[in-house]
Amino acid sequence: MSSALSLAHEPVTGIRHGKLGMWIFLASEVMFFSGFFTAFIILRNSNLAVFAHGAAELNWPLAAVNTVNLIVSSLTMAMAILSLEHANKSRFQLYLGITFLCGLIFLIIKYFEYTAKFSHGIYPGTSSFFGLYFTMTGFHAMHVFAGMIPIGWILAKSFTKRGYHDWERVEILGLYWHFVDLVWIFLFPVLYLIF
Amino acid sequence: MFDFSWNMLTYFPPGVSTYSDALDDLFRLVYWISVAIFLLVQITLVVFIVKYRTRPGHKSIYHHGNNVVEFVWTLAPTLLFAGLGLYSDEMWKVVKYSSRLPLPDIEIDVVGQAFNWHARYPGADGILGKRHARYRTAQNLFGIDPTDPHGKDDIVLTGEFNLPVNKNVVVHLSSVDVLHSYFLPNFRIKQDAVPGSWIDVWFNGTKPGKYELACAELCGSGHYAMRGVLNLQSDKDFAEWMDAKIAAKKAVLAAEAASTSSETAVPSTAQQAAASSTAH
Amino acid sequence: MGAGLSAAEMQRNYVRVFGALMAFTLLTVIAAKLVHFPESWGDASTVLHVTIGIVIAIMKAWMVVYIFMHIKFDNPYLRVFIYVPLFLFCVLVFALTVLGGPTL
Amino acid sequence: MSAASTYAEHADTLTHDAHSHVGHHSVSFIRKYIFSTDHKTIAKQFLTSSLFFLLVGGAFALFIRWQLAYPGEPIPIVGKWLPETFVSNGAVQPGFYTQLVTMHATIMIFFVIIPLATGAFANFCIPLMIGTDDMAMPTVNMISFWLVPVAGLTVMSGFFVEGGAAASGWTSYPPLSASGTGHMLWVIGIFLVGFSSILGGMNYLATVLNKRAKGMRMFDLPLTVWALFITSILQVLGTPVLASAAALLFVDQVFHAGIFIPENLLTPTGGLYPSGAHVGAGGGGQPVLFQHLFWFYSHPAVYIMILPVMGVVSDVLATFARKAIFGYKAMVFAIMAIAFLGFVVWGHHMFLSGMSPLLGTTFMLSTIVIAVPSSIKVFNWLGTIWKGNIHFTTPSLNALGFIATFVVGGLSGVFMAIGPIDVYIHDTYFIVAHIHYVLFGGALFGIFAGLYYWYPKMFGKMYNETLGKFHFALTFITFNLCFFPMHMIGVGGHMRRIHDPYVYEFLKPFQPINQFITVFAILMGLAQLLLVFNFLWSLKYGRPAPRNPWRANTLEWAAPAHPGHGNFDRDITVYRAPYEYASPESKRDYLPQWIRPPYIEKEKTVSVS
Ligand code: HEA
Ligand code: HEA
Ligand code: CUA
Ligand SMILES: [Cu+2]
Repeated sequence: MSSALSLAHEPVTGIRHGKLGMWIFLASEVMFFSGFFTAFIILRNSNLAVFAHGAAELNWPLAAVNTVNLIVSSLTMAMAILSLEHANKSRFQLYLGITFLCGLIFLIIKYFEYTAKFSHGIYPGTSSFFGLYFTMTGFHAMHVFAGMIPIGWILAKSFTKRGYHDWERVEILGLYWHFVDLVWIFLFPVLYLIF
Repeated sequence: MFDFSWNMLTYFPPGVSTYSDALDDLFRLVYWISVAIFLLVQITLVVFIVKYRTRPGHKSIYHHGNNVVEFVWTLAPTLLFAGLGLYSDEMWKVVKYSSRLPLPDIEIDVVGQAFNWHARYPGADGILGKRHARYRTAQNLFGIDPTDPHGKDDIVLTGEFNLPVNKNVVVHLSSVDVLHSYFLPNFRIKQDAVPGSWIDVWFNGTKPGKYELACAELCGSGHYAMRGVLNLQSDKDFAEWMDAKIAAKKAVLAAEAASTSSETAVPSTAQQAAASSTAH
Repeated sequence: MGAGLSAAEMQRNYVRVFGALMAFTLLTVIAAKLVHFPESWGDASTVLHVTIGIVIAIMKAWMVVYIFMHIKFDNPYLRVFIYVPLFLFCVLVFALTVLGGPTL
Repeated sequence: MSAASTYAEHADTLTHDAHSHVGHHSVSFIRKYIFSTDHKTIAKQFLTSSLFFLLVGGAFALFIRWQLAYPGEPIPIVGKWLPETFVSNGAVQPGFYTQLVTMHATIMIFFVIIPLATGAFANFCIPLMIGTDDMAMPTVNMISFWLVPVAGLTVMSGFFVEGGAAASGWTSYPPLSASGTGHMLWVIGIFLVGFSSILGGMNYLATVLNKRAKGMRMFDLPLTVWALFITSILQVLGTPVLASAAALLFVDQVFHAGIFIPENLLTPTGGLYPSGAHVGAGGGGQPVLFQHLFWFYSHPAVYIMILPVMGVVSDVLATFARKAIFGYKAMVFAIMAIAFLGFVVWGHHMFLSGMSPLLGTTFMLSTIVIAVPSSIKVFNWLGTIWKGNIHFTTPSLNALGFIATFVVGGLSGVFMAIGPIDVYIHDTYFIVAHIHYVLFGGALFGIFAGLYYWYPKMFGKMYNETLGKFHFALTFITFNLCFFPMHMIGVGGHMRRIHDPYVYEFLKPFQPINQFITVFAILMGLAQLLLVFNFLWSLKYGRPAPRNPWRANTLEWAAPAHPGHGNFDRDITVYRAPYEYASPESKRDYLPQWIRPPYIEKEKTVSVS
């Protein structure tokens, strides 16, 4: 703004700052969940019985529904970006709306899953399995929630008079959202299925 | 005012285990290599500082480096360090690899508890009873299996332990609460005591005497005072001491059996600890 | 975007991936819950279950990353951000399980 | 007057300051000084908060030293003001001692060195040195700063809760750290400061990749920027692992989940940890796992602390030796090698943790290999001053001091890298000596160098050269006398983190040495007052700085003496590598990156003092 520099040559890599930043952030997120998965692998190997027992308590059909749910939201997110890129406003709103809704359903299902556990007297302190289960799914759910905030905001904005047109920004948000789906793709078999 | 020397090597406490000399030698080797490198670098630094200091008429040269030199001073330390690493790995194996564990002449269990060291000797039958964490209570620190007859006569001591000289001692090390570290400076041995696992430590003391046992891993506010004493004795003294302990244990067991027909079969370690400990 | 693919082509890609993801989800559930290996296989059957679950998850993840997240069409340098952390994760797990064994 | 001040006076004439403050907008005070998104303001915020924490951490260090030299005697001056939960009759209590050690290191590492190296310098230098107006994501940058004081206060608030602050060392190993409010606060604080670090690293990476000035290739970057770039990779990939370890530890603290706590543990009061009841049947948690996750971050973290400083030192040396960096590419590759290897050596902190001895062998060899790129750097620095024309200014003295002390710290690192030696040396004062030689002698001297070097550009004023030199000389001498003897008592077996060493017979003879150390620790602390004074005094009374006081080549000196928002008052294009000192192309002994070729001698040559 106040600079005398001409910054027309930016971004040097040809990748928008935000997108590059998001990819870097996702690399960091991979490491964050890596820490949890490492802990999971190690503790599972030394406590097989506890883990098998814990996994048996989990409600895998509910998780399967949630898996489908997130996959749908990933599809609609990708479609939303495509629609906005091609200036198809109503389809964009439809797809993004579905994405938001899926996120919401995911959290609601998670809520029921958690409360069901609590009502059975199962808490993070119940065993190392549940400690990890609640931490991993909890952080994942927080990520879902965090993603829904900008999604909701953009959605709301798109209904205003000025609308929302920055599809590249939505693409960045989409990267994040797909990543959240990706984490769940691993959480689902690892926590619920493979024992 | 006090004995002070800039030569680190003079500070070692006297070494009294079979590998303390080898370790000191290794240290010495690395020390002299380091001193050489240190002098090389510092002298060069000072010479350059003096020689190339700014002064009227002095100019720097236009120079960007030299790949040959670069290659040489990459390769030289690589060789030196790799050699050093491979060379010292042997010593590491001797100290740590379980495959290199010598045949034990005597085996004991040691656990750390904030802020004391406890040791368990095999007792009259010469066999340590089975143990498992699930049996552990404040009275049964080692988690001695109450159903194992070998465990009945095991002797538990706190703070001060006796061991025979010139014997391969294997210590099975663990902890009942937080991390501790079993440190015998004179033996040049140190090993963390990790709750939840049993780690083997071995040494062979060569000189009778009383040696201090320290805790080297922060374990709480009393960490600094988690001191023990290792009393390295001749075979004869050790045997006498052991016999006395066994006899005392027998008496305790007999008294227990007589006074109670109750169900407390678990040996009460706390009682014995109180009976036999002489530590601070 | 999309390496010169038209919107329609891109959309077709997405839908295909979506279908594959659904199919794999079904597959992974079937493999875990309905397929039972003979008793006699013992531990090997657990290992097999784990392997199947993980392999399917990796394939799903690959599709999400390559198609949904456009890694396939985007600047190839972006792949670094996937593979480098993945490599480090492998280092960590390899060190702790293979070299470390039960005592880590 | 000293040679260097003359040096600065003659300086820059290539570009005259027309108007140093570019585009002063009327922004509100809050936007300008508090929630500013300008990278320079954020850098100064990082600097201020770190220097404040440095004072606090330093004060803690002096309490520690007092206790070790004169155990049981009341701390002078402050002792009687401290509450009885911390001191008895004014003397440090054992519990308080462990809190002091923990908070000293936590503050110094997470709230001083890392924020200085990767907060203050990265923020200040990266945009200026790559010739751009600001960071790629200024708002993220602002958040990244504000997390630091919040985290710092969270950690420090432990002193005011039941049971006191975190007290299990900065490494915070469970099970000791798995209970107590102080430890929970510590974990939360570390999580926050880690998040800050990730956001920062992300920003620096994007900025360096995307916002370089026209014509600037990666290999035209000054080494400071290279180092910060690679450091950012470490931050982005390492810190999240610490965050996950912290999160899991938190779950253990709050719920006793048994992730790091094995089954059936006794609590200090003799009861059982609650987790024991649940896990009973199956083994329970792994304390060593925490150590792996912790060091997977914290070893790279030591390079997070040293690499930026190595970059700064390279720049300072080249500038003041008036000579190009010897082996610029080798330097860059060495930084990369250190960063890469830094990720595969974490286990050298755990030789005695009970991990598999095979893993020990692996880590021992990889650790020794990591000394090689560091050697390359040391040799290249020597090569840089070789046949140079070294000007002795405060920055260059600090940089030279850095080399001298870093070598000592690095060599003591090699001792510990050798497993069998570490068996004896681990957790003794030998380690403490190593820590301070690399962190104070290394990182902090380098940071001092950078601080003096960029002070003119940061504040538009020259610092006082004489005071600066005094500060360096006093610090250098007291530093060595304070920390070198720690090697000796370390070899003597003196354990670290002990409240009263003289409980042990074999440590009693070391009391005089401990007193010697303490005396110089206090003097070293006092010497830092010169820095504080110089810093504050020069802000007000310093000579206005010229645009390029050191006649340096890198882009930040193309900016006005005290750059405003937007940094540059002209368009920047880069024409050459950053270290064209004494180039035959120019009649002067320097040739900045931004000067368009063919270089035309516009002005009369300046005599070099
Ligand atoms: C900035 C911080 C920093 C840096 C740069 C380093 C650098 C190194 N460190 Fe250090 N280290 C710490 C900070 C740092 N460390 C801290 C804080 C701890 C303690 C943590 C705790 O427990 O609280 C620690 C602990 C620590 C340990 C664990 C000790 C223990 O707890 O038992 C080990 C073990 O291997 C180690 C090794 C090394 C090595 C090999 C290097 C190498 O990178 C050093 C390389 C440098 C050189 C080797 C010198 C220069 C080279 C030459 C002069 C050329 C030589 C020439 C020829 C051979 C020809 N460090
Ligand atoms: C960067 C890191 C750093 C720095 C600078 C220091 C500085 C000092 N440290 Fe520290 N130290 C550590 C990192 C650091 N330390 C670490 C990581 C540990 C391990 C902890 C553990 O075991 O967990 C440790 C442990 C440690 C111990 C071991 C404790 C024990 O194990 O029992 C001791 C003991 O002597 C000690 C002493 C000192 C002293 C005397 C200083 C002195 O140099 C301090 C002198 C400085 C001052 C007194 C402050 C002056 C500053 C100013 C005046 C500010 C300037 C302000 C402006 C310009 C505005 N330190
Ligand atoms: Cu036990 Cu320290
Ligand atoms: Cu390290």
